[in-house]
Amino acid sequence: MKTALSADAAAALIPDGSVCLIGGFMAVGSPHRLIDAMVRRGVKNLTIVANDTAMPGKGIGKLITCGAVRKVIASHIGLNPETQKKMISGELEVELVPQGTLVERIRAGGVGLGGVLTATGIGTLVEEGKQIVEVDGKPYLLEKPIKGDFALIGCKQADYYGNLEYSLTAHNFNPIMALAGKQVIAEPHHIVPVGVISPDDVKTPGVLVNHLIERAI
Amino acid sequence: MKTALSADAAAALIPDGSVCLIGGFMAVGSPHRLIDAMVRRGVKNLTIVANDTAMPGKGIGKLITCGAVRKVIASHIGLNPETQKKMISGELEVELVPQGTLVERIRAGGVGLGGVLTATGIGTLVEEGKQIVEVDGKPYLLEKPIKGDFALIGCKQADYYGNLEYSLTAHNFNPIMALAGKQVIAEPHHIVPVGVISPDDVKTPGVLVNHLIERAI
Amino acid sequence: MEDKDIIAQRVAQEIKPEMLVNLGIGLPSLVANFLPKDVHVFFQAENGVIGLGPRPPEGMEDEDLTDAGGGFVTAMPGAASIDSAMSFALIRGGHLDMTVLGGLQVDERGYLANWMVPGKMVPGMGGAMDLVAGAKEVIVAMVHTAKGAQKIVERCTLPLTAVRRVSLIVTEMAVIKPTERGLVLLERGPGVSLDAIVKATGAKLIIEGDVPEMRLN
Amino acid sequence: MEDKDIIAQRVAQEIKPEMLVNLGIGLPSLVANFLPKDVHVFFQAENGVIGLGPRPPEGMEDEDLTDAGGGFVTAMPGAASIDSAMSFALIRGGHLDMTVLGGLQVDERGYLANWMVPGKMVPGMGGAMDLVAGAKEVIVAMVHTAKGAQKIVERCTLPLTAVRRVSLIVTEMAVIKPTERGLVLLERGPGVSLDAIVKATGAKLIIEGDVPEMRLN
Repeated sequence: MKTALSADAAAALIPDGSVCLIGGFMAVGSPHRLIDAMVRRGVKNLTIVANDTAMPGKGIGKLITCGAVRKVIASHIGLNPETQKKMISGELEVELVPQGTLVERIRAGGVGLGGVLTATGIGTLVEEGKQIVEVDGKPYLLEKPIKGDFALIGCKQADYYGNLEYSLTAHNFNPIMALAGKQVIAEPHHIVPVGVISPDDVKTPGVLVNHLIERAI
Repeated sequence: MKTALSADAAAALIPDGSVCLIGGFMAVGSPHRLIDAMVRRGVKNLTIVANDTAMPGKGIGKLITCGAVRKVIASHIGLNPETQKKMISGELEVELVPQGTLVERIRAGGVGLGGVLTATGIGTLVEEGKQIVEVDGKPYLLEKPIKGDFALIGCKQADYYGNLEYSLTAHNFNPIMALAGKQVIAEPHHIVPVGVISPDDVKTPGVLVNHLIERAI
Repeated sequence: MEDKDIIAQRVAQEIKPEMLVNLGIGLPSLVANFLPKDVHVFFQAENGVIGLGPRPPEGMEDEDLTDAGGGFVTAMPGAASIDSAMSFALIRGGHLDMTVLGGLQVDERGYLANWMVPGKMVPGMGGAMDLVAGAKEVIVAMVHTAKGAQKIVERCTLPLTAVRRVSLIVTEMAVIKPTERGLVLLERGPGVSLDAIVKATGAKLIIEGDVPEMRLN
Repeated sequence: MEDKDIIAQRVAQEIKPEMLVNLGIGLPSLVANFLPKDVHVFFQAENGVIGLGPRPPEGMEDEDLTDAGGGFVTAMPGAASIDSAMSFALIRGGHLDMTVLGGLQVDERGYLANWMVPGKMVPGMGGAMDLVAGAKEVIVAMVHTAKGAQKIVERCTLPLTAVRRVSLIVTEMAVIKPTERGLVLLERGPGVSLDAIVKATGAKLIIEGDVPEMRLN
């Protein structure tokens, strides 16, 4: 069983300098209350792995604006001009990764694979500095696994074992990231007693989740 | 929309010599009515990719007994003495693959990866004849993707788009195999009208499914 | 008719019933407006949900149901929620029938550049590299020239999105099919002369026989 | 007490509350019977479902809910259905706290052989290679000798399951910890002399100070 923490108590668990995988796609499905608490606490020097940096004032965008982030690994930063500005000024390091490669690299980290062999990025700038492995005469990029000190997960519903359900387009990177954080913190809209969620509805088994944040309402 | 076929009509779609991925774990979750129809039709020379060959008289075991199979790629054949006997007599070729490697190889085939880099099998007989790829100084076996001409899927419920739900331990290899068949044939216990299954309950999107078999009852 | 509507309407003619189609943000997203009502298509957005529907009535938006640009959408009957891993499994595994993307440049080899302008605009590739590498058909939907500058060129000067030949280029002036032999001009835009097309194009066009005008409503 | 009950009871003492544990078929499956009632543990079987419970009352079996051996089980409150990909994501990704497996041989390096006897028995490795390569703790639960033949040996003569040092060997005669220095004898079975253990063991044992007897109920 897991006692649900306040967002502030959860944010206090995340040291400066941590590598955080953060779920969400343009802020949809991100752990919003936890992000707000991290901004309040003034966390610094984070490496953030996420699909995108949302936009200023929304989701991960708030962490960018307040200067909590040293490095971003993402597939898209185009809708957050502050990320681009900080990248150009050298304040922020940005590693751009094709979206499908990003999710597979995180999965590889979470499921214990040595890397990902993908055709995406072959013959492009993404290829630079990477090993190419031939399989049956076809070249594939070897993309390395990604793991986080923390995975910060937004979800629809949890039970007190940490079993998680997700909603519609708020799934996105969350279920995969929940495999790849040394510590997994989940922020559900609702929490229900153990036994209420049907086994077939669980998308992230509770054994992967270390901390639950209190329900929204 | 897909019209539901009889099991016999579906079995008629599968030519002799096909590579069939078949879901199920010790016959739990296999497409039983389709297997019976394949036995009736007398299909020959199949290559079967499955976790196991169940036991005589059950699930995939029936295909082994009736001589429909030329080659098996599986992780375990220990509970089917007929598989072992036919293997020893040379009637049946058997490739044994660690279970986790097997599911990742099928996934790699289904999601378009060049292969799987895994520590499983390193230093064992499984290593023989395979490429070893070093990633950050650690050795990994390169295991090749597996695809099927057909994926034969057992499931709990479907709608007429082919959206699929699975039940308890009858999930097993089914959701992954549904990604890796050129043609996917699903055998549901029930079929419901389109719109009845909540989007969040769908585990295999209907766009992956080519044919549905009539409901059981 | 506006240029972008010409393009969207012409692209819509390429879409066949029951296809799984990914429309990019911006111009490509207009294509949905020109599909005949009786043609059922599955729209997928990278961020999740197969079976996207139009924007809901005001007040009925769901913060967990958006397209890849973050705009509110609905789910059609038979929709399926998918996480990012499944989304790119479909895209990279050869399950996506068609992707429609914008373009900055396309060259005589049929190679597309659409994700960055060095020193000026580095939004990230998002899912573009995966889409171009993985979709069965890749359609580039773009205006023929950008403020007078040619976008169809001999060799892309901007960084490539993939080294794969795209299936079709649709502009307001022309429909062009990249082939092994080069760029074949298939159709002219409404009232556009061959001469105008050649002048607006920076690459050699193969012109065979009569080149018909697009058929638009 | 029977040998296998001694072994199972002693292994059960290694299990701490809230652990995720995989018990192999046969002897290891008995371990569950010796857990104190107040210790909550998550049992996982390779074939799916975290939170396996005991066999249901007669007439309440579900053909879709079995353990990896095909025996009927129940789902405890808070159980989660998982497919084979998630099952081995947990096993290979370092999320499984403990696996308890049977053994044919273990050697001085702590390497296990438990999946085949060449020319005699080739059941396949099932999930064993993944479990030994991936679980946080690997416990070998086996009788000390097989019909007089030593099973703890200098070097395995049977094909290895993995080249990873197992965490602990528990037999009815001894508890042995494989270390960098070799096999350290930790405990004696009930009423078993050091001499008897040394005689029944084909590998050098490191014996330091007094070796206490197992504490059993």
